[in-house]
Order: sequence, then structure tokens, then C-alpha cells
Amino acid sequence: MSPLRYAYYPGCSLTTSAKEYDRSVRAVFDALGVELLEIEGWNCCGATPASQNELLMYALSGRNLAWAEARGLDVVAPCSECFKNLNKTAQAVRSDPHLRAEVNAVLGDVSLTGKVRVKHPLEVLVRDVGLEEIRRRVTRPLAGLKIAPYYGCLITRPRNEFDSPENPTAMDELMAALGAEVVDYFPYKTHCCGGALLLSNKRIALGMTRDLVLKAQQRGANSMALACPMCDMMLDPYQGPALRAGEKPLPTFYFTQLVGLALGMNPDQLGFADRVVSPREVLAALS
Amino acid sequence: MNHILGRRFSPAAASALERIAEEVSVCMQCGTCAGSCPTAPAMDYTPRALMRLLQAGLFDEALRSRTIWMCTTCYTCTVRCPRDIHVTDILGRLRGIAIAEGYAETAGMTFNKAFLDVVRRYGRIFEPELLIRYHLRQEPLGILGAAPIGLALFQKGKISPLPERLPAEGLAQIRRIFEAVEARQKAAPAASSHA
Amino acid sequence: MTPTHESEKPRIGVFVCYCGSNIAATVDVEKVAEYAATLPNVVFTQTNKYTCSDPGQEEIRKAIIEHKLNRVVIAACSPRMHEVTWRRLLQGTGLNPYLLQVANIREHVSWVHQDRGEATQKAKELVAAAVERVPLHEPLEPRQVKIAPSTLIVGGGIAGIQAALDIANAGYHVYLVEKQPSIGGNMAKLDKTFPTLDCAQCILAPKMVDAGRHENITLFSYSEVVSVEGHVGQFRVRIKRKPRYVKEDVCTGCGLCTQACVLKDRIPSEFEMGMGKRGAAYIPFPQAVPLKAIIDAEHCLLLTRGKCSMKCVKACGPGAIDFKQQEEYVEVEVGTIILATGFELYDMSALPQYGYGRYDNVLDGLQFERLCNASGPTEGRIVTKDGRVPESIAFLHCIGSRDENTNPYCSQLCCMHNLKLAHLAREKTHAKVYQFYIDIRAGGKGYEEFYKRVQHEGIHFIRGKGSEVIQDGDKLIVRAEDTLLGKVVEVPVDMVVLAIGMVPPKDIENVARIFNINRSRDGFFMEAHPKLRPAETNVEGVFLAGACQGPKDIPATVAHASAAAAQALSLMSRGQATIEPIIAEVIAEKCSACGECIVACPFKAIRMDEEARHAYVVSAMCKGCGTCVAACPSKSIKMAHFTDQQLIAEIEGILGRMSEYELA
Amino acid sequence: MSSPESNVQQPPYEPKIIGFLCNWCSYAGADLAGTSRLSYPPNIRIVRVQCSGRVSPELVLKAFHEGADGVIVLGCHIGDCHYIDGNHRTSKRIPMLRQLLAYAGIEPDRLRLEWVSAAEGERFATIVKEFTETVRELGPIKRVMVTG
Repeated sequence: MSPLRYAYYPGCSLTTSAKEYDRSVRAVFDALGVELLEIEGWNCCGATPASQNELLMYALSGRNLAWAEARGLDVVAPCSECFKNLNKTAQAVRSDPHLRAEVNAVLGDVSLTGKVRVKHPLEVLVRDVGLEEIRRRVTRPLAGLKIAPYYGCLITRPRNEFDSPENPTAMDELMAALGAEVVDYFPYKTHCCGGALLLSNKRIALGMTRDLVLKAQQRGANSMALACPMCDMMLDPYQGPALRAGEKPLPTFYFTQLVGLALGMNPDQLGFADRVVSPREVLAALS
Repeated sequence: MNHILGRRFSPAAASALERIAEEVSVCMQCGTCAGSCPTAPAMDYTPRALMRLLQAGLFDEALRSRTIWMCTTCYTCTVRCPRDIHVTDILGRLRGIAIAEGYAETAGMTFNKAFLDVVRRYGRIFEPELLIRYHLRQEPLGILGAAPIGLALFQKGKISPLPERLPAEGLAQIRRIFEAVEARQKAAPAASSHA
Repeated sequence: MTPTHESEKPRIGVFVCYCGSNIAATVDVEKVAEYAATLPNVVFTQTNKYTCSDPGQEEIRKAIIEHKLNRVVIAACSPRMHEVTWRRLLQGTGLNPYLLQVANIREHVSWVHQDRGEATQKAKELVAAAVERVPLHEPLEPRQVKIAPSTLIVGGGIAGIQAALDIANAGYHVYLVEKQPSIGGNMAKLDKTFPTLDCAQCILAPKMVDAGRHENITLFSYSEVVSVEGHVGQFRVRIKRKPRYVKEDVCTGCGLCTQACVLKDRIPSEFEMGMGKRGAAYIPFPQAVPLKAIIDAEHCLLLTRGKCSMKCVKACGPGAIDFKQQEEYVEVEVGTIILATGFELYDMSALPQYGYGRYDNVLDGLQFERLCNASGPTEGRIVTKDGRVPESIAFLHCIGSRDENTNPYCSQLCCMHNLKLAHLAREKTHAKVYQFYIDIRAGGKGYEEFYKRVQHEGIHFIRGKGSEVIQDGDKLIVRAEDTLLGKVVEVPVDMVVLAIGMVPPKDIENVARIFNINRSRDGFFMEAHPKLRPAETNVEGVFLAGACQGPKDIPATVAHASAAAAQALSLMSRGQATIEPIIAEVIAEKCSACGECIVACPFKAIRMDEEARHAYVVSAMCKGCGTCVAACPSKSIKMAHFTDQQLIAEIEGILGRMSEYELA
Repeated sequence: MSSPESNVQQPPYEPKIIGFLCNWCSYAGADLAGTSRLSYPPNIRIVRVQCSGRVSPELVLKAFHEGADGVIVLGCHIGDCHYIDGNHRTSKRIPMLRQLLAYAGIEPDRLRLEWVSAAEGERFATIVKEFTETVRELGPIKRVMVTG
């Protein structure tokens, strides 16, 4: 099998609030021999606000995709919001020639054919690298971790050939491959964290987050795996405000941090220190 | 038709609204969207009711509604709609029209505007400026509420003190994109895209 | 009767149809007729309000005789509609029926184009093409075939049984082939039937018994059709009889083997929809026909592992059990075929949000029927998996129907079925019963009345599709919007029943191929005409009965089945049918005996005459596709009624007129 | 095309398209498009054959020779052929013919093969729309060197 190479789109969050996601993705992919070429001069995909202007969203996302297409590479985007926008753009440009023309007209000096594919790191690990390979590489099985795999809403939506939008299983399989105990987190695994409303409707947003934490604990989880910086914002720094007095916080991790841990990497290298909800207790349970 | 039930819409908005009305014409009002929506209970019109407003041509009410700003864009409604209506995207487009047509500013509206301004300015997002721009208009004290967490994040190096700027020519491209989109949507509304 | 006509110079009559306003609204019919009059060989033109009507046909008949027409062109609806009718008309006047050409100016012109000018022009060209083609038509003699006085019926549900009895009672022989070990189909699983609430078994069982006993019915249970050859009147059918490892002629159906089986009550019962258990040796259900035991090769320890104490063999007095049984093949010849392969339930586990197959007390409509049924796994007590009598039950409509993500069509019977189940639930439990619906579709005799009756029984109707079901402790929360209140509701219940979504059986594609018939977009078999020929197919002599043609409830199924039976009977009582003489013929002197055609023919209907060194067509086997004509390098095969000359004349007619118009 | 009497001078280019449709699937599909009142450009003229397998190279070339700007052959989907596998041969024959056309200096895209079932009225209308556009863009056929 020829070595895997992708264009890498970190997205704004991964340079700031989600930097440990960025670190762990790079570290894990490197360890698994997957090459990531960061898109030069990448720009914001427009995130949720751009949903109010699809053409703008397609263009902002398209500019990044064009770089990858020009180099014949597929794109890896770890942030669910970015992934959704980039993937939606690639699909739309591929299937709708009129839209393609319009987006290219707006892009001006670069242009898109839509042949580029956009993948979430979860897909790359589970489908391209493969669970077998990962199982083989595990040196520190995550026995003792009872993980609620939380996908959030966007990885498989609105349409995605990679996993089910109602009951995705890729992260369940991945965590199991790492030797962790995976709690059945359906249907909450795809429920919304409320992140999009954090500023505008804080109370509602925090309520949604709290529900996710309590449900995971009811299912016997002692930790949660995440795949999205927005979910992380809600479930790590804002978990405190979300919970009520006396409710026990639930350590959460980016799923790539957990993969790295199982592959025997040094926790510091994976940015465990950057977590707000202290993981010390659960990690202690590990060894 | 750019004169709908007493309110005058710009040609761009009018044609966008017509296209939306056409898309939702197949809605059978089953309510799957509302029953699937995490925030529907907090909306003034459920997503299903909003589709009905659009079918009835009551665009002004639809654009005033809290509903379009309560959407978390989780896409559950879109995934489940038995008539394959792209509810989430339609709500998004309505948010755009509400802003363009100068509807009363909501928190969500402030946030979206501030966000896109920052993107236009730096090509990437820069939280501190985003937060400041937001809180200047919405619950100024809120920023204090956010402060402790902001501080925690800052200490963990999760908020950068300085914006990440794109290289000059990249920034120029971004601005051109914004201008081109605006120009197009002013000029030929019908051309503005639909997914 | 003046066949000499045909040898004479062509005298063409052109008849252009208004079809009320169906054609006239977009095509200037009079102009088309005027134009036709200017075309070569056309000696008479006429417009008719309805060419297919009695007066319309009468006018044509008169014209043919008065004007000594020897060729006829009719510009009207699709030939697939009335060509046969008009051929008969020609025959009545003594003209050979094949001296007719139909120009399709309705389906292909007036109904698909708006611009009157364009439509009229196109109509003219199609008429011109027909006028160019028809002089080259040759009189053909329809082939007469005998219709064997027997019918093959595939599927032993209520549709197959009804059709079988109708035909058998008329004195014709029926071969009834059922895939399952017993006939009875889905209806056998029902408790009561709407709207009259009579017990399904009580009305079905007697029919099953009749079918099993009837002197004119040969029942092949646990069997499948593997191939069909021939044509209407003479179909040769190959049937595979799967081994049931029990000698049918010896087994008395006493059931001792089922009691003795080591795996007794260990295997989910298909008949009980997995709600009850059976052994590897079992009888599908008490009223099974034939009432014979069967040994399930997938589970039987002896057949899977080669080791078992074989208690069943010891238990069987008459010694009916025979593990050496092999599958057998039977060949029968029949004159007609009726497909009654029914439907399957949509698999709701494909919709995780409803928890079917995940939560114990989320059931489908048939599972709930089994709970209600006195001979079911709970002797008719409606209880949850853990034995509680439910205090509340929610029925969700349209799961797997009316949904672009699953099946776009309405399964038709689920509304009434859900209402009936709701009634049974109230009758047996006094539970709080909810109906989550989009629209209640109660079109049918006594249906709306039943709807009203059920409303009276204190059932809560919530107009909104159930969006999701979430388990919370031992409650199931149904989330939906009450669209009439505009409020999202979360209703805790003890049991959720998902409406039946009807889908074609998994193997329907294969069946369609074996019998060579079309399927409509919904995947069910396609009828010959949506209104006028609902029980016929595009293959003469093959008919459709029941839900294999589309979702149907019991009354509709029975009516459809009897219709199919009547169609088959009318063919068989006539004793013979004419099949189109549209077949290929090798022109011996031109044939170079290269054998291309023999390879090309899908029906192996072409052979080589080794002495004379030329190929020849076995006309009885030729179906007239013309593949051989296209394959023949020396152009020495002639396809009756579709000769190169005829098709080329048609093309010239069209394009010739086009260019002529260009010069205008 | 407006009717002849309406204008005398040369009308604008309207592609002439011949469609060979098999009786069992595609012709029925075209009929369904009619019964469903789906509109499509009037340029296509339909010639009915029993099976797409009947469409010999001669017929296609003849159509071009007589001045067709495009020829479309429609048959049952593979596996659904009323004559078992008549359409298999068509699926082999047409690509060959396209090469031949190219060799004769005619754009291969003027000849197209598609499968349309009796249930696919919409598909039929869409295909006809697309093909008419394709041929319209290709412009009038060069009469030269086509031999029937």
C-alpha cells in the first residue's frame, strides 16, 4: 500500500482553543506513517455564520480545497464544522456544474473541479489506516477507560458516505480497538452540544451540554471521546458552568489524544496538560 | 413579486424567498423536523410551522421569528425530512436575508456579523476581537462572565493574544471573495447559490 | 374479403384523432389531416373525435370499404394503447390487420409539448413517416397457439389461494408453488381484520384447507420456480422442491417430532415474527397447510454438525423423517401464469432513531398482531417483554412509508391496520393508546366509520409523525410535534408499535427476470396498464394478483386475485391465443452460414442446416427481438413487420419531411 | 420550430434527432412521460423497435445519412431486457459505432445509448432534454462523407 498523503486543513480552532487536537492529530498520523501537508495560507471556512450565505461559504471553503486539488490531494479536516463546510462544498461543486461555475467565478485566480474528497481524521484512521493496523500498534491498551464516544452532530451530516448520520459506529470501533471499554452512547452520541448557541443563548446551550455529561455517566462512562473543537469548548472549559453543584465532572479527550496514548506516546506530547477538566484521575486508572 | 404582504423586499431578497418557498412547497407538515429539533421547544415557531409560514408566503413573520436564530445547525431535521427538504440550509439562508433586509438585531445576528467581519479582516478567526465586537453590542457585562474561562484558556495558551493573519496576497484574495460574493448577490440575486 | 387489395397500388387512408381535447388542445388536428392529404398514395383523410370509440371505428370501417383502402394510418394515442383494437377493425373489413401503422401523436406529442406550432409540425412528420412506411407492410398471419388448460400460481398467500380456488373450481388445473413450508402468507399471522374485526384465521383457514385438498390443485410447498421457457399457452416451468427431510406422504402432522426435537423452543419462529420459539423439527403453525413437519436445515444439529441424538426419528411412529432427502426438480407445462408473491415488511432497524431491534418493547405491526392472537406466543395477552401489562402504547404511522429516505409511496393499509391494533389494545388492556399520524387514510368501504368508532374508544390522536423513540428506564419516550398545537411533545409509554411498511420481497428482482416482466419505480411488479389492465403484465399469459403489484389490503388483494384468475380463465376457456407473427426468417440463398445469428439469438431459436449450409429460425421459439437481424453481416435475415426497408422508410419519412420543411 | 406557414425564411437551427426505442421498456417509458405530462424539447422523433438489439449499424448510419443531427438508442436496463440479453449486444455495438462515426468525421457524442425502464418517464424526459442540448451545442451535422 502506497504511503497515505493528505492536504491538512487545521482550521482556526486548532491553532488556539483546540491546539491539543492539532498536536495529537499530527503526532498520531505521523506515528502511523500518514503524511499531512498543511494547506499554505489556509483561511477560515466561514463556520456556522457562513451558513447564512452559502455562496460565501462555498467560496471560503473552496479556496482551501483548490490548493489541495491543484496538488491532487484529498483533504483532512479535524474540526467538524470545517469538515462539514469543506465536504459540503466539495460535494456541491462536484454535483452541480452551475454552482461550480459560480464558485469559480467568485474565487477568481484559483479554481475547483470538485474531484477533491474531504475526510475527517476519524475516517482516515478507521477506513484508510484500518483498525487492524491500529490494533497491531497498540502498546498501552486503554483498559480501565470507560469511554462514551461522542461524535457530535456534524461528522456524518447532512450527507456522508462514511458513517450513519443516526448511529455512527466508527469511533466505537476505534476506541474498542484501543482496548478501552466503550459504553453504548446511542442516541446521545450524535445529539447536539449546543455550541452554536453558546454566546447567543447560553442557558439553552449549557443545558444541552449538561444533558450529554449526565447521560454519559448514567451509561457508566468515566470519560468521553470528542471529535470537534466546538463540542470540546462546551464539554471541557464550559462543562463546569454547565453542571450544577454536586454534579461530578466528566473528563473529556479528543479521540486522537486517546489513540496517541494507546500507541504509547507521551501524554505531554499529546497535550493532555491542556485539558481544563482534569484527566488525572481517569488516566491514573489506566496503569 | 418583491412586495409581499405589506413589506417591501429588495429584488435579491424577494427572489431568494421565492426560491425558498418553491423548495418548501413539498412539505407535508408532518413535524418530523420539529420532533427531531433539540431547540424547537424554545422557538416561537417550530421548524414545521416556519415551513408553513414560507408556504403561505408570510415571509416577514418568518424573518422576524426567533426560530431562525435558535437553530444549532445540527442537521437532524435535514437528515430525517421525509420530503428531503434541506431545512437547516433554508434557515441559514433566512438568517442571511434577515440581516441583509435590516431586521431587528438579535444576539445571533450580532455574532454572525462580528464573526464574518473578523474573517474578512484577518482571513481567520480571532476570538478576543470576536468576543469584544460581540459584547460591545450584546450584554456588555457578559464578557465579564466569560472572563474566568477566558483566563483559564489564556493560561493554557488556548487564546492567542494576537490575530493569526494570512500572508498579504492571501488576505487580498479573501477580501476579493467577499466583494465578489456581495457584487454577485446584489447584481443577479437568482444566481446566488443553492445547495 | 378482397385480399387482392394488397397487391394493388397502395391506397392509404389517414385518420387523425382529436382524442377529445387531449390531442386537439396542442395539435392542430385539421391541419395535420390537410397535410396528410398531400402525401403520396394517400387517397382519403379524415379526423375523428375519438378514433377508438364505436362511432370512430365505424367511420374508419366505412371509409376502408367505400374508398377501397388497402393501407391504414391512424394518428392517435400510443400503439401500446389501441393498436390491437384497430387491427381487429381492419380484420373485420377483410384487410390484413398488419397493414396498419399507428402514429403516436398523443403520448409523444400533444402531452409533452406546449407550442402548438411545434407540436403540429411534429405530428405532421410522424404521420408522414407512417405514410412512407405503411406501403411496405406485408400481410401477416397471426400464429395460433393452443392454451394448455392449466395455471402456475407463484405464492400461496391469500392472493394465490383465492386465484387458485377460482381457477380450480372452474375445472382447470393449478400448480400452486409456495416458498414457505405452509401456505397462508402474511394474512395467516393476523389476529382480526379491519373494519369488520372478523378473525383472520376463521376466514382464511377454510380456504387454505380447500386449496390443500382440491382435486384440481397440485400444491408444491417449500418450493421455488427456477426457470420458465416458452410462451403464452405453453410455458415450461421448472420447480425446485427443497428437502424438508420429512416424507410428506408419510407424515401425519402429529407433531411428536417437534416435541422431541433437542432444540425445542430454542429457535425464533418466523411465523411468530421472532416473538415465539420453535425447534429445528417444527410445524410452522397449527393451521398449516400442508400440515406436515419440516426440519430446518440451518439449525438441525444432525444436518449442521452431523451429530444429534435424533430424538425426532425415534419419536416419529410412521417413520416419516428422512435425512437423506435431496432437493428435487419438477417440470410442468402450463398455459397461463399468475404471480402472487406478495410483500415483505420494511426492515425498521434501518431507522435507528425508532429503536426497533434495539429496545425490547418497540414492535412492528405484525409482532403486535401475534401478541393479540390467542394462538400466539402469549395466548393473546398483550404484555411487554418482561411480562408487564402496558399502561400506555404508542402507534407510529408512516415508518418506512411516505419517506424519501425509505419508501416514497404510501403503504395504504397501515392507517387502518394501526387503527385496528389500537382497538384491540384498548379491548385487551385499557392502556392509554396514542396514534402519531400524518394523515389518516381511511378510504374504503366502512373504513371512515371504523376510524370514527376508534376515536370513540378514547384513543389519543396526535397529528405529527413520531420523530424518535428514546428509552428512559422502563419507559419509551416518543418525541414528536403535535402539529395542530405547534408544540413538541414527549410522551412516555410502555410499548411502541411501528406501522407496517410494505416492500417488495427481497428476491422480487430475480422473479421478475425469471418471468421476464417489468417492475415499477416502487420495485413492485408493473401492470400492463395502470387503470385498464391492472392484473396483466407486458408478457401475454402472465398475470398479477395482490400485493406483488403494489401495497393492498385484504379486500383489494382478493378482488385483484379474482381478476387475475378471470383473465387466466378467459384465455384458457378460449383454448387458443394468437401470438404476433413478428418473427425472424432467414433468406437461405443470401445466408453465408457464418453462424453469427446463432450466437446472437437470446432464445437459441436459430439452428444451422448443415447440408444446405444456411441457418434457419425455429419459428415457435422465436420471440421477434430482431437481435439476429442486427448481427447478420450479410443482411440475410428478415424481421417481419420490422424489416430494414420498413424502418428506413420511416426514418426517411421523418427526415425527408424535416428537410422539405427547411426549404419551405 | 414554428409551423411552416408561420415563416418563410430559414428558421434558426433546430437539431433533428432520431430515437430508436425498444417496445417493452423505453417506448413504454416515453409513453409514461406522456401520461405524466412531462414536457421535453420536440426535436426527437421516435422510431419503435422490438428490442434495442434490433438497432443495426445500418439503421443508425442511415439516420445520419438522411440528415439526423443526433441519434439516441434507448433500451431496457441491463438484466431487465424483455429478450433476456438483446441489450447486451447493443451495449457493445454502440461504442463501436461511435468510434466509426469519429473516423467518419462525425462527433461521437451525436450518438448516445441509454437505458430507460417502463417506469422511468422522468428519466426519459431528462435524457431527451440533455441529449437535445448536447446536439444543439454540436450544431448542424456535416453532411460530408456519411455513408448509409
